Amino acid sequence: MAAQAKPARNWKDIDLRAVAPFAALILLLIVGALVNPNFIGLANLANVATRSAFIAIIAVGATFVISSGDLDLSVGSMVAFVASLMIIFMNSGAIADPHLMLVAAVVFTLIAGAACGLANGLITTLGKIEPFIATLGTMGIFRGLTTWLSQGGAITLKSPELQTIYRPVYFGSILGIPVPIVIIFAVTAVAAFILYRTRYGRHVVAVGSNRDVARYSGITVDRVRTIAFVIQGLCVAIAVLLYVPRLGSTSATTGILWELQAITAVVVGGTALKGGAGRVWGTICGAFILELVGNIMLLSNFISEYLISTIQGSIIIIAMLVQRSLVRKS
Amino acid sequence: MAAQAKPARNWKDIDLRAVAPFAALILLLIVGALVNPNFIGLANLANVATRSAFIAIIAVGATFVISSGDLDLSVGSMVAFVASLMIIFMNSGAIADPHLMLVAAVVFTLIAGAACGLANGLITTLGKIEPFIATLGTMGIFRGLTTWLSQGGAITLKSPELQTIYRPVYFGSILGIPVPIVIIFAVTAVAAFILYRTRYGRHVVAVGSNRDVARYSGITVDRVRTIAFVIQGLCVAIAVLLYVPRLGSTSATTGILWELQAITAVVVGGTALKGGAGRVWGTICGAFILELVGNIMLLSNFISEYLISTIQGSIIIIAMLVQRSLVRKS
Amino acid sequence: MKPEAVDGARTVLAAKRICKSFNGVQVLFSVDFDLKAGEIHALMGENGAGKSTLVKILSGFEQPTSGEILLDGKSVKLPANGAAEALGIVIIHQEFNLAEHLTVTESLFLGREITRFGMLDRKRMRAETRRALDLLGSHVNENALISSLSVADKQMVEIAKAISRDARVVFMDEPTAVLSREETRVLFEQVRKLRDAGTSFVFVSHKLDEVMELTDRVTVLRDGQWVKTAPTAMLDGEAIAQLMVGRELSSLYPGKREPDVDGEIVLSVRGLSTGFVKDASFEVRKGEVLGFSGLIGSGRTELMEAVAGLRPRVAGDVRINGAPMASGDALSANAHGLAYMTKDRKSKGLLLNAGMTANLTLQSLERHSRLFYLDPKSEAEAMTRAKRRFDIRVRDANIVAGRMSGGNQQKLLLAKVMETEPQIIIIDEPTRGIDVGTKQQIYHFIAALARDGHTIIVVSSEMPEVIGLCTRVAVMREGRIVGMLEGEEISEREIMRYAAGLKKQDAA
Amino acid sequence: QETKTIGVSIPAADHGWTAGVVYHAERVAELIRKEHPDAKVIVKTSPDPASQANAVQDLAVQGLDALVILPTDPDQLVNAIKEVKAAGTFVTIVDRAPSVLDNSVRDLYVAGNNPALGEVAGQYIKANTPDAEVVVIRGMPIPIDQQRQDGFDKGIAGSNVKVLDRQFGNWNRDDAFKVMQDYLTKYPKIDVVWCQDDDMAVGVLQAIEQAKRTDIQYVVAGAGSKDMIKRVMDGDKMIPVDVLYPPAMVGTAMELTAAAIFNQVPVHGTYTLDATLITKDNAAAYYFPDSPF
Ligand SMILES: Nc1ncnc2c1ncn2[C@@H]1O[C@H](COP(=O)(O)OP(=O)(O)OP(=O)(O)O)[C@@H](O)[C@H]1O
Ligand SMILES: Nc1ncnc2c1ncn2[C@@H]1O[C@H](COP(=O)(O)OP(=O)(O)OP(=O)(O)O)[C@@H](O)[C@H]1O
Ligand SMILES: [Mg+2]
Ligand SMILES: [Mg+2]
Repeated sequence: MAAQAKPARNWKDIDLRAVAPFAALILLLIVGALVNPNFIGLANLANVATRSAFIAIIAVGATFVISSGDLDLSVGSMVAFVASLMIIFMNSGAIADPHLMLVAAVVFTLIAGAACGLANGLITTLGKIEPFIATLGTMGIFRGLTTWLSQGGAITLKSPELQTIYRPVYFGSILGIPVPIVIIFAVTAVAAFILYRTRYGRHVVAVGSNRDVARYSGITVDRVRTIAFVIQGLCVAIAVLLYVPRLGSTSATTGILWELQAITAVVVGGTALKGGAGRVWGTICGAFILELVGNIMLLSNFISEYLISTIQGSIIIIAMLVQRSLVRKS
Repeated sequence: MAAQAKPARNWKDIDLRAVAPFAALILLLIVGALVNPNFIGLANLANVATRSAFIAIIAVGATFVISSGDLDLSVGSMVAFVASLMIIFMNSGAIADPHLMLVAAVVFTLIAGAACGLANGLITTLGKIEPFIATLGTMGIFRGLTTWLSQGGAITLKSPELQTIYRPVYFGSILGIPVPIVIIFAVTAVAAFILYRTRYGRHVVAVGSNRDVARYSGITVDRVRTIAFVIQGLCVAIAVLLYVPRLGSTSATTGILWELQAITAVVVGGTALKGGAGRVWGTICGAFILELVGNIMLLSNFISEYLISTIQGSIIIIAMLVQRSLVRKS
Repeated sequence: MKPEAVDGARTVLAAKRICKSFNGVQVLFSVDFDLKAGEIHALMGENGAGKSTLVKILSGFEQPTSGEILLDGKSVKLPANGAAEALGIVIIHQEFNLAEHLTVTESLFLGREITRFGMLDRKRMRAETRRALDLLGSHVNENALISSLSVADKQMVEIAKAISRDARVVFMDEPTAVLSREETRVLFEQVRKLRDAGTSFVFVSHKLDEVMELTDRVTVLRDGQWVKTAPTAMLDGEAIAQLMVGRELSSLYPGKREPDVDGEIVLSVRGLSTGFVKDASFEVRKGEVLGFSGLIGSGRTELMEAVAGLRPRVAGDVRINGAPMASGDALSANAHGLAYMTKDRKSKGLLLNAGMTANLTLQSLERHSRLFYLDPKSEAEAMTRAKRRFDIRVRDANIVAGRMSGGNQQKLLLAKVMETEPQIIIIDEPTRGIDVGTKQQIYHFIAALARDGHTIIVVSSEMPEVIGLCTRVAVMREGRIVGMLEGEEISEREIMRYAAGLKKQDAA
Repeated sequence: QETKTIGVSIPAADHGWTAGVVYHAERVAELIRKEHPDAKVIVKTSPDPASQANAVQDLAVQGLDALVILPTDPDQLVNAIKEVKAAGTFVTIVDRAPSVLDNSVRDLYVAGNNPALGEVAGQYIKANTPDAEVVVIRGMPIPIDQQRQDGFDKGIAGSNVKVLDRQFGNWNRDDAFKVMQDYLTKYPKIDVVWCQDDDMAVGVLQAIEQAKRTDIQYVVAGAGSKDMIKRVMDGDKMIPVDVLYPPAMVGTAMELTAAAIFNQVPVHGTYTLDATLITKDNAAAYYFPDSPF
């Protein structure tokens, strides 16, 4: 009967759209394997997954902001700023014991990230400024403050002791899995739980889908939006916690254009830029895809250095076309 | 009577929102005059207006794309690409007579720009890819092609004769007004006419505010969107026509981040990023504001060079707050 | 409830001297209103009379400019934005209040989700949604996205949402405008049940028969003023209509004119199938008014959209004056003189943020083009004409479409489609939310069009409308045309029998 | 002879100088391949430190015998380089040195001399126009830019040369044009412009020409692009000299590295290239008309 045919149809439809980014991912893996036999090696894939951590984690935060119908352009500069603050804090030597210092620095970083996110949220909601402009403004602010803190140079973690303790957070592994990969999945799992299984998550989607409806349903729209920005700030802070042990230093150029990459990961992952739907797992899939494209470029030795961005751009478009055709077939 | 009081008030309301960017502009002029007496000099203001030409003209095109509910991130790279093509064309020496050559090059450039825009439009509409991703892809493609054409270096206009003929297009003036300023106003006037006074303009706004309504009203949505991208491409070509005579060369770095500036100009000018409303005059006002902020920074003596982007970011946010409070008071 | 009982009952919610202005334009003038416990109170009035505004004020969605609201006899300031729900006051908005990206279950529980240990209890919410929908006899899947629902189904979700909350007062702003007789019957059953349990209802509707059937008392507004409150039993339809319009109404429907049986066939549809509609065939002649009837989701809208080229078809062909139309080609259908008026005025019909004129001329801009440019004067003239022709009443000429009263939006939409001067007009719910006075005008207008040789297809869930207006009626059921009635056959009983599947005919 | 792989990691061509680096890296890679038929030379470009760290990792995955790296930002790449070095790969760092530069990081260091680039320019200005009022256009806020500024200050130390202003021009012609326009508005009298980069000099010269200002005596740029060297050769008054900071140094480093791994030539330690002052007399020796830069 028709009444029964209906839900089934719907189910398939939803499924395919969620699956599409993963299909694109698999396609890329195949292309990569053809390009260079080293590609499909475990070491290489682990490398790629590990270094996608920064963008992936930031993009998870961006999924909240975008689902709620906003946009955050400041995340790249925020990484630079929060990382500078963290290193300066550790260099201050305020706490003698290095382990204690590290713990304090982690807490400090999370607070700093949340505060930056809160600032974005308040400027956007209280100030009633388009998020694009508001966060473009804070992007400049964070970037400038970083330049000023670093006096145009770099800020480098001084204590070799701290470096040694901290290093494994990026370079170590748990049960054979690199720590950053573990953290990506932990962050994504928590985010997916919040977005799909809690009241707040529902409200995020409702606010992004239709602000008036959300307001009429008794949801405090501005609070939901602000919290999304704070979540974004926390995700940036977590990315910083991984970034600092990797490069051990930051400068005014850290994180340039990461906001674009994060947004791209979110959109490639299937979340619409207009808000109203979030796909957290799709997002990290999107981040992997972006990193894989770069990796394939690097491993392929027959593409002119000059044409890299051309090929990269084409791959992104083709991957999206593949996704679309998959969804449309359903 | 109430019925009569209403229209008058409404007028004021609409007016104020349109006037707000201009208020912010005037505010900035006052701030600038306080910062440095040279600021308010005719020479300086003409400089600022002149060099805002590129962003202003590109942003006029972006107003169409954004009003129709899309987004074009590729304009910066497109400038570089189209400029490279133009210079290569002129260097080819295909036409001996320099005047004829220049005319041919202008036509060629306009066609090239329109073609790039068309490509963006078709990928977005036929491919049904989010414009953010589609144009991010072509952004990479154009940038890569430029790098490849220039082999990473610069492409320089060779013929000194052509340079001499062409130079006045940027550096000359008509009735004492620098040519670029004249062109900004001409382009904006044409754009305003198209957007406010033609069928196509109405369709753009309808498509941007609700695609379904547009479709049910017999509008071919995809065609309207594609044409908006083509208009954007033409505007980029016009910007290129001004850009090339300025330095007589382009490089792989030309136009980097101009897309962000163009979008910012559009949004500062009062057009919503969600589509459905376009304010062309506001857009060029936005472009002036952006350029002025940079100019004031440089002319002021008391800001550390490291903090410039911080102050710039803050000024943008403050200017928007001023605008908002103006509108809300109405 | 008997009139005597109403007199004795306690007053739950009352409005005293409520005034309301929007941007200095007054729309309510010192209105009094009171609602007793366990009554169903009808609120009647012409389009733009202020019914929705009053209802919104009494449920906290708008604040009155002056006046007082009494809840249980105590003066209160109702909290904004649906927070009045905590006081037991819920509302079914005239314009839907659903987020397109959410599912039915998510919408039903938005803002009051059930959680267990901080986690959403999705299973329970789904079950309760199912229960609420079943009570209303709705087939809507509780996991379906709102964006995939038809207007009528959205209306059902809105109703389920309101009724499932244990409310003391339920405001229903034209809940039945898009429901067919059958759905309305089930709804009324539920409403009566709840009323008997003590819930009070305010029922806004333009369907006089429903008001007579369901309600205990009637309050009539005219031009923002209170006119009368009286027990329903003491009034009849005529009297109410007269109170509303301020004049006597002649017969609602114009005389039917049998079309020329040899008239040319202007539209012919053969074996049309879409995803849901199967093998639909029919023909319409010049000057004919063909009706389409059926239950919610019987596929009328889908069929008409396919005919108009707004939806691709998987099989079959459509010919206008003999010329075949390509699938999904709305432009060429338009060019051949076919126009379709959607019933989903909010998301498919009008640009809610644009003014009236921009909406009116959107579909027919070429008529106002002078060389390259649009002539504002000619557009303004069109607007003046349309206002007169369709009796569009607004107090503020610069109002955006989204702020107009529901009925006036509908008139604007009709005017917009008619601006294209089509030869074949498919109207989906022509009088959705339109008051009796204007309804009459529209019916006469349709009849006049037919007399002038236009061809009209009326898709309607209001059975009297189909019966009073059409010379032939097609009945759809589960995506198929199951009957084609003519002349004497056209009666409520016959149509119902086909629609409910009790009778079937091999439609030509 | 077994196959040997040399990985070369350099910044992406984001302005003229880095474009030169890419050009020379490709050129020398071709030379090495010709000279050693079983050599595999892989050149990779990266736009920023984080992606360069990735590139280094990706090169390592392919099995490297030697790595030549011109870091975008040395301190941020130390960890990545150490990783490669720890695997026993021969590491050559070019141009930019991390703050810790010992055997755990590199075998060979071919140093461009950033402080000297500033110092030579400063000294020239000090010697020729001892009372000059100078405006400075900086590059981007990264350490090498800071080193050049410090070098410049050292060069002019003890003279009457006065720095009126320093602003960032992002090593970009368009930005330099704007900054110069504003300098010209701001300061009624400017004697000398130091813009430390040939790309930026293009914009600076246009701005001066447009304003028709005659007070500016000359512009000192740097790097050694063919256009600027041509001007020096031709005796252009505005560009009397140029400070050499050759992108070709990456080629030198690659050649030295190839020598080390193929011919076991013992090249270790630091090779510092000079920041030569190019004048009309020696310009011809540095003029390569075929280079893109
Ligand atoms: N938010 C608003 N801003 C301005 N005017 C408004 C607003 N809401 C309603 N109005 C105006 O108030 C008047 C009354 O509208 P209301 O929606 O209450 O009418 P109604 O009786 O419900 O009519 P209908 O039967 O057509 O639904 C109309 O003229 C309408 O344009
Ligand atoms: N029982 C059902 N099973 C599956 N799908 C159904 C069912 N009923 C309706 N539908 C869906 O509803 C749509 C048909 O609704 P349509 O709007 O065309 O009908 P309608 O007769 O105009 O009724 P409505 O008054 O609800 O608009 C189809 O898209 C179909 O998928
Ligand atoms: Mg109403
Ligand atoms: Mg329907």
